Amino acid sequence: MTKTATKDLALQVAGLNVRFKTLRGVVEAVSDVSFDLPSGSVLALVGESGSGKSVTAKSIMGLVRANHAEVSTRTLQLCGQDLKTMSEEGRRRLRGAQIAMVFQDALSALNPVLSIADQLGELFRIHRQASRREARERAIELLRLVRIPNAEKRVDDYPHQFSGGMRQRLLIAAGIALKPQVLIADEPTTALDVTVQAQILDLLDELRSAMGMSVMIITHDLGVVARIAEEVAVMYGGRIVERAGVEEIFDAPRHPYTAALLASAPRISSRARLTPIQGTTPVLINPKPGCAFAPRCAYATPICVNERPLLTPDGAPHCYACHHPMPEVEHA
Amino acid sequence: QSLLTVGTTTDVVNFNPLVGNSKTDTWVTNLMYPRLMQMHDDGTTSALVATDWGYSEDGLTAWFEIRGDMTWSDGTPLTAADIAYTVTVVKAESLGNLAAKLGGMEAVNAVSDTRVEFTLRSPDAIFLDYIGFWMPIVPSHVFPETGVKDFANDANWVSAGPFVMTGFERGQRYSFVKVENYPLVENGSAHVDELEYRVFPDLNAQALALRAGELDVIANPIPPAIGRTLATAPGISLVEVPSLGWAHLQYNLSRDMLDELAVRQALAHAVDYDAIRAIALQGLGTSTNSSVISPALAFWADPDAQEYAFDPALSRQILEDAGYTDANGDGFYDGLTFSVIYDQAAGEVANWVQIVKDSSAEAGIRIELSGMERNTYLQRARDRDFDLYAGSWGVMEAPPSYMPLIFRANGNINYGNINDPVIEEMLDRLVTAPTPDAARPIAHEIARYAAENVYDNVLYYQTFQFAYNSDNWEGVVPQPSDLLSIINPLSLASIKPVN
Amino acid sequence: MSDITPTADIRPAARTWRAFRKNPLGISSAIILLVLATIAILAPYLAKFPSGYGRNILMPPSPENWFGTDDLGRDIYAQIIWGTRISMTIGFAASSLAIMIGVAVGVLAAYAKRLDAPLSMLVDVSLALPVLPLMILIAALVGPSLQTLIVVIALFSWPEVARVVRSQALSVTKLPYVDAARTIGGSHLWIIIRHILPAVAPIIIVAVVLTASRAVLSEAGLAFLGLGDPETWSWGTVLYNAQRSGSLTIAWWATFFPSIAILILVVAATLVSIAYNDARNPKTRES
Amino acid sequence: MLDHTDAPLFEARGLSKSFRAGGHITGKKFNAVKDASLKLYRGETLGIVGESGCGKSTLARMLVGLEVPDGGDVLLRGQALVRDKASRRAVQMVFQDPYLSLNPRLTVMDIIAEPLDVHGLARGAARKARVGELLDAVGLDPQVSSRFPHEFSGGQRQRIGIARALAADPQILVCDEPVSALDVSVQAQVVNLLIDLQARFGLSIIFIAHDLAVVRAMCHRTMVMYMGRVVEVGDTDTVMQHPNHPYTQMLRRSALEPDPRAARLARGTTPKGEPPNPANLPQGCVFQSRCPLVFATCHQAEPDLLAVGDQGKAACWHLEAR
Amino acid sequence: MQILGYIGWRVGRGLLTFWFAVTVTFFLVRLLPGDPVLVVSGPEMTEEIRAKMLADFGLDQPLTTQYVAYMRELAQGNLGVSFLRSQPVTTVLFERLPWTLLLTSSALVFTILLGIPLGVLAATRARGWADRAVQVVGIVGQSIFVPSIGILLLYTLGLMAGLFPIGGAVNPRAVGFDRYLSIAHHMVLPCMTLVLSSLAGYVLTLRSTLIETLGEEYCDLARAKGASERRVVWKHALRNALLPTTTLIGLQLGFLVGGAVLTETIYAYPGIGRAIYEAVGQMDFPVLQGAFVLLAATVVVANLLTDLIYGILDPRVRS
Ligand SMILES: Nc1ncnc2c1ncn2[C@@H]1O[C@H](COP(=O)(O)OP(=O)(O)OP(=O)(O)O)[C@@H](O)[C@H]1O
Ligand SMILES: Nc1ncnc2c1ncn2[C@@H]1O[C@H](COP(=O)(O)OP(=O)(O)OP(=O)(O)O)[C@@H](O)[C@H]1O
Ligand SMILES: [Mg+2]
Ligand SMILES: [Mg+2]
Repeated sequence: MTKTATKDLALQVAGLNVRFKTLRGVVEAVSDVSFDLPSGSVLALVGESGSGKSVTAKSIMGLVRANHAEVSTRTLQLCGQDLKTMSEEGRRRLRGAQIAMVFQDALSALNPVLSIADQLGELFRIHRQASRREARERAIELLRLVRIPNAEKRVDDYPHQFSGGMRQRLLIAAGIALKPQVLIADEPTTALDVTVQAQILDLLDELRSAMGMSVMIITHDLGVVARIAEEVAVMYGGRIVERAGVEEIFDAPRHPYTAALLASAPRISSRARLTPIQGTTPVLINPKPGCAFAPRCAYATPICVNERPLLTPDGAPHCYACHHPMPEVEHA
Repeated sequence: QSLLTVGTTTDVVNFNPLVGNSKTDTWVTNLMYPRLMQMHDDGTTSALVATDWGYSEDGLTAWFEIRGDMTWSDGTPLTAADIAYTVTVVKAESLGNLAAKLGGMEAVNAVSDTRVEFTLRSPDAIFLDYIGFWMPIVPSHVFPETGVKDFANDANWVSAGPFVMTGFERGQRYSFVKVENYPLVENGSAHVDELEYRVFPDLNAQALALRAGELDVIANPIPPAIGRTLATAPGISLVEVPSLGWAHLQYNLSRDMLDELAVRQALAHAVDYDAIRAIALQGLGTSTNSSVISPALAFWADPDAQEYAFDPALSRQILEDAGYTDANGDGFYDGLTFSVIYDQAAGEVANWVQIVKDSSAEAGIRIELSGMERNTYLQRARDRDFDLYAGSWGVMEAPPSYMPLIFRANGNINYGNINDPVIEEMLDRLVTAPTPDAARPIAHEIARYAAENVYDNVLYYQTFQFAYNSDNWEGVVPQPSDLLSIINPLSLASIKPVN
Repeated sequence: MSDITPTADIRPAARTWRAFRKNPLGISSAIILLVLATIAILAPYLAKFPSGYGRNILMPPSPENWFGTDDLGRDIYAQIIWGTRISMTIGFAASSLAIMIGVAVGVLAAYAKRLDAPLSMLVDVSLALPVLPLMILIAALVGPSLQTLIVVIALFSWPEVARVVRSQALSVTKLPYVDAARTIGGSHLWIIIRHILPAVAPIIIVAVVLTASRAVLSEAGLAFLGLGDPETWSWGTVLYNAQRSGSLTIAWWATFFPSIAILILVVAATLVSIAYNDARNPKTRES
Repeated sequence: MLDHTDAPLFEARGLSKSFRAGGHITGKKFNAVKDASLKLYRGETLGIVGESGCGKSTLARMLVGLEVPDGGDVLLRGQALVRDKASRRAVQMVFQDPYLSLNPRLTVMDIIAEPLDVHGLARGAARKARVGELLDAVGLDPQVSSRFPHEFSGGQRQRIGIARALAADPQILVCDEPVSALDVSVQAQVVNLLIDLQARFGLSIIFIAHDLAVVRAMCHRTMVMYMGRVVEVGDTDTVMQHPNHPYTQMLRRSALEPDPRAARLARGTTPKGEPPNPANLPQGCVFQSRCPLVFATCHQAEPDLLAVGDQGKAACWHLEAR
Repeated sequence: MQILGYIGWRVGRGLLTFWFAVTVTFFLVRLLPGDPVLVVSGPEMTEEIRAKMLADFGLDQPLTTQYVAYMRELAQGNLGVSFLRSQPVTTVLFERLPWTLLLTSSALVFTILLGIPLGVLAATRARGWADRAVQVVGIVGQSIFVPSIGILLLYTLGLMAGLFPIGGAVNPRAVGFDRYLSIAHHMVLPCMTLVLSSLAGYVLTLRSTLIETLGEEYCDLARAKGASERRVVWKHALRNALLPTTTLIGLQLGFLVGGAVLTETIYAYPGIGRAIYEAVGQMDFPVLQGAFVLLAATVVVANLLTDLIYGILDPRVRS
């Protein structure tokens, strides 16, 4: 791969594995996850609870630090910089500046005892060596950017004085403060009401196009995926089972799991009986060799139980890991 | 400027010598309010402020002549009027034990600057000795006319002793400077310029302070165990003085079984007297021969008194003869269980009650230890709420004054609830005996009678050990009892730095 | 429809135990506590009751007297062995009593909203009282005995228990499963016994251990001030004897062994409860 | 469509509940629920939707007797519901959090049998048999009854919770967001189960959710709440497709469908503004601060619920004006 | 307004606490057996003297009357007169209270100064050997019987090494600056003992809350912002973790202020704990009662201060 080729990729992940040694056994939280995030695009990582989305995001950020955790990757590059070989200090310098993260639960992600000026200004103080005063000024600008009214006054407030939606804006403000190339948003709207969710998604959209950053958004809400994503990666049992452009995923899912997930989602526009996926999500402790979805899959055959399907076709824009992919449909 | 530091375990409770009663109080006030007489190792008294004293023929008038050269530290002369004043207020306000002794006094008169006379209701052979030793003389021009009881006396002290107090910090120290005129010592005044009592609640720490040179003298008697190390510590000397009181085990005669002579005898023979003196006291105790007159009182002592034998077998014999049995075979006679109260903090007593417990067990008598905090213990004693009482008396110097208190049915410290007409009759004779010589045989008679009836079990009189830094100081003048010891006014006035 | 693959999850209690086992400090402390308890139970077989006096006073440790002798020539080893019994009895009796009061108050405060404010206030106020001086006062005036000590120590230890029990019970009463029991129609007693008490049980275990060890220290303190029961041999009594006789600075063995005994018990109890708490809390458990 | 001419089975009239802000005694009082009324007919499902904090749970808790209303009545078959054991049984609740609503220290058997034990309904073998039946009814193998809750997934736990509620033999099931903590795939399982159980046992269900799509799939009628007030109630299809209240319209517009083309249309059309502080409401309509149609009257008084269409009602001054 | 409400509520609570403590101790002191006048005059005292003394101090009145009278006096800042000393109780106690406050507050300050870095060390190296060492040392310090450690320190550092005075609070002959030096010199050992015995409580609480706090999402966010671990610990986690520790300090004050009896005994320190112990022996009710009043007041005030600090640390309390 040439240097120029990697330049266009904001983030390049290949062969990411994360394991946790716990009392119950080894949790294989993330296995062999690979994806590329082209500059300026939005990738959605979808999957049910426990499928490894957050762990993927945190390990890219370098935040999986527990001593019982084991992280390994084949490739991990941020705008051409190899994070794998980089020192911890070097990665620290990148965090917040070139790659930033927005957390799901704004209330617990904001430090209750520090003022907003402190928490936002901190970014400038760490990465830009700004003075206390300057940092505060920049914090005010950020508040304006994420449309918090009365920014000069509110900058000195504490998290508990803001509503849920505003807190999420504050997190986004922290994420975009230094105009990072990559923004990872882990379920940024799950805790919010639909009306506020829509506002936040609009804000993200707007900021992204204004700053030209690449966004990796994590969610399990298919509506959010439909609304914001350009690329979609579907995770199941710690692995990516299907990856494609947003339209292909919704119109022509190839993996039975993706299809079943779409089918099970209720829609306001119809009151038809829902079609659930039977069974339960897989346990990630000492997983069995076959396809993790096999026990719940309507199309499963013995090969699915014995042999894990690989993500194919390799490198294609639409790939999936299934022995019996859904038929390709022509869409109108 | 020489400074002498004296360690004590407790604070001064009251600076008013007519009210205060703790040891530290006395140690402190002794240095400022002199007494008419001093006391010797054998319990006899001799002149101090008083030069001469005596009774009239009929015994109804008693008098003191005092020295004329004493002055209070503010320059006012110390006169007979001060003595008369002191006696008057003590009587008028019923101050402490002294007031009890003044019950038989009708009037007091300072007939001249150096002579004071008392009118008594009936003859009292030891009136003068008692007043002479026990009464501190206070300055009549400083102490109030009335309400002496409430007089705190906590500032602007005026002293006629070797020292006068200059200030204090509670919990820490009491400071004195020497008084220029103290004619009772050769020098005419104390050798040291300043004196300081320092409060060390824990004796162990106090001993460390003495060894570290932070203290020069320890006022409290040294427990035998500490004495053993201090004896070998360089630069520290131990001084021994006899106690003028005794330690005893009192039986409450109003309790079941203890009203039986046999039981009391059995108890008396079940005490390992030798062990107590050898182990609990480390040899620093002397037998009183089971007499309420301590052999330390040379004049009063009864040479024929005999100690009860420690003989558990004899005890068992006596009990079995009296019909006691051990039905359940646990080695103890049925029902013979007594609890003994004592002050937990009283070092030696708390030690020997354990020995008593163990030796009594050999005689088949179960003794339960009921050690308690001092005040509760005093309260229980006062209410006669105990089977056995273990304790010791401070200074018991003249039988005619203490025997009625311990043996009369209404005696204040008759803890044994003794109520015996025979002894009452003997006591009547004792207190009206015109002279000490006449009183002595009666006292012997009483002591023997009490011993026969086991009204009280007197165990020993103690030899106190006191420690001071002999590398730096010399010239201590020990006096008997822990009240006087080596920190009596004469001693502290005589002590001087080693050159 | 029902394919129940049991998840590999294990029961919370078993998980706690597994985590606890991995903590060397915790496990060795637990063993020490067990050993001490065994000593307390087997005291009569380990040493003769320390009575009688001997002429060999204040002898340093020797083959005859492993821990030396005291100022009355009694064997200190025997005193420590029997002291284990009394000290642990006082510890556990006082802590049991304190736990009973504390749990009752704590659970009631957490469960009955209306009682919460007054009861919490009572707890806070009791915590603010100068405990040791009050203990001294009562022990001195009532007269020292085993029972007095137990009651006095318990009387001033329950608020701490009530406080931790309340905060734990409070979080439990807010849980939906308690609401569920209420919608079902469960009585207050039913809910407390079936749901709340079991949930605070782990806290109670920790509290028993901690309160007991503090009770042992309190007993030693009171005994040292002359307020111990003279009829029995607690570690505090041994120390008090050393203090009173003046052997504190002279015969190191008279002080050292009881101090070490107290130290071992309290340290072990504290470490066990810390290890247990760490093991129970998923955030500190580290896996 | 169900017949609503009968008397309602279960009814709430003018329920109100206020709390102190922050739960602290110095906090300012505010109405978590104000003057909320609802009717529930036999065999019907009534959905309650609204944003977080609008008082859905508080209302539900008053309906099952977990919270004592400040005012208003709860009636079962026209009779005021007394707070005793027996009448409690008729109204049961399913909770939101499948992890916290089951006591981790009890076996599935003991959890499900709790209503039986409390009311003394069955003992010994009968108890066991009944629990087996219930497990079967919620689609779990009766064999699992000796296990503990932590051995189950979220969806399975929710089934256990439902079985427990059913054990009391209720006529009414109040479900407070029973599926919001579950994954989509499992959500559908539980929704279907509830629909089936309703048919099988003739249950009436109050179903609380904040996801309009789930309500659509589940409920016959829908009630919309805002700031503790009922702002609209009506037939689900009408409420979803032709909302009358501007707030319902706003909710509908903000909801995202799993359809890229439709969802993208919504971009940039989001209404501005956030819910006001409930402890500090302005005079007048509670929705005035966010309402696109606000006019003078809205600042003066709160609108009443007015009938619109056959079954529907909404509280908006615009409807009044119409 | 909210903040005023909060303060008012805390002050009211403090007053209530104070009243409760005073009442409890009033009745405790008087309902227990024991004869107060006994000590004043000794066991030989006669019945009349006894009755007279009881009357003098109003002890012959019914308890409720005594209580009402006491509360009335208390409201005017009058704590009565000592039985034994013919001195106002305030005089007697104010000789002692400053020393106690000095000793305990210094101990507290050192405990905190030492406790914070040690707690941080233990938490950041959780389960490492540094953590275990801190735990063990802290717990051992807390579990040692105070007189034992006291005598040990006195023997080694005081007598053998001669570094510190054996007892007392100050050398009276030191004046000016030397006096402060002397006070500090005398305070080293008792202070060390108190610090040792209370350190573990703070360190362990801080350790466990800090471990929890470091796992909080806002600490992860701080790391995601590129903050160094040091910054995460000291700026983000510590303040939050200090909150429970602050509560603990408030709770332990009563214990600390009144609990120094043993330390004061061994080091001959003229504190109020020792004064209480002596007053018990002397049955000096007014002094005892007064000491409890002062201790309760100290604790209440200290708790208000803790609340204030809590308010500074936690903005959620402020609004
Ligand atoms: N620190 C950890 N220790 C042990 N296991 C962990 C840890 N963090 C995550 N896991 C496990 O890793 C798996 C993946 O978790 P992850 O948080 O990535 O899921 P997710 O897809 O983000 O789910 P959700 O939608 O609920 O956020 C889960 O089974 C989880 O239990
Ligand atoms: N016990 C309580 N004390 C104080 N305030 C409360 C209490 N219970 C609820 N509230 C408040 O009342 C309001 C309504 O709460 P409720 O739980 O009914 O809302 P909800 O609609 O169920 O929200 P969600 O969708 O988040 O569950 C909220 O502002 C909430 O903070
Ligand atoms: Mg996640
Ligand atoms: Mg709710």
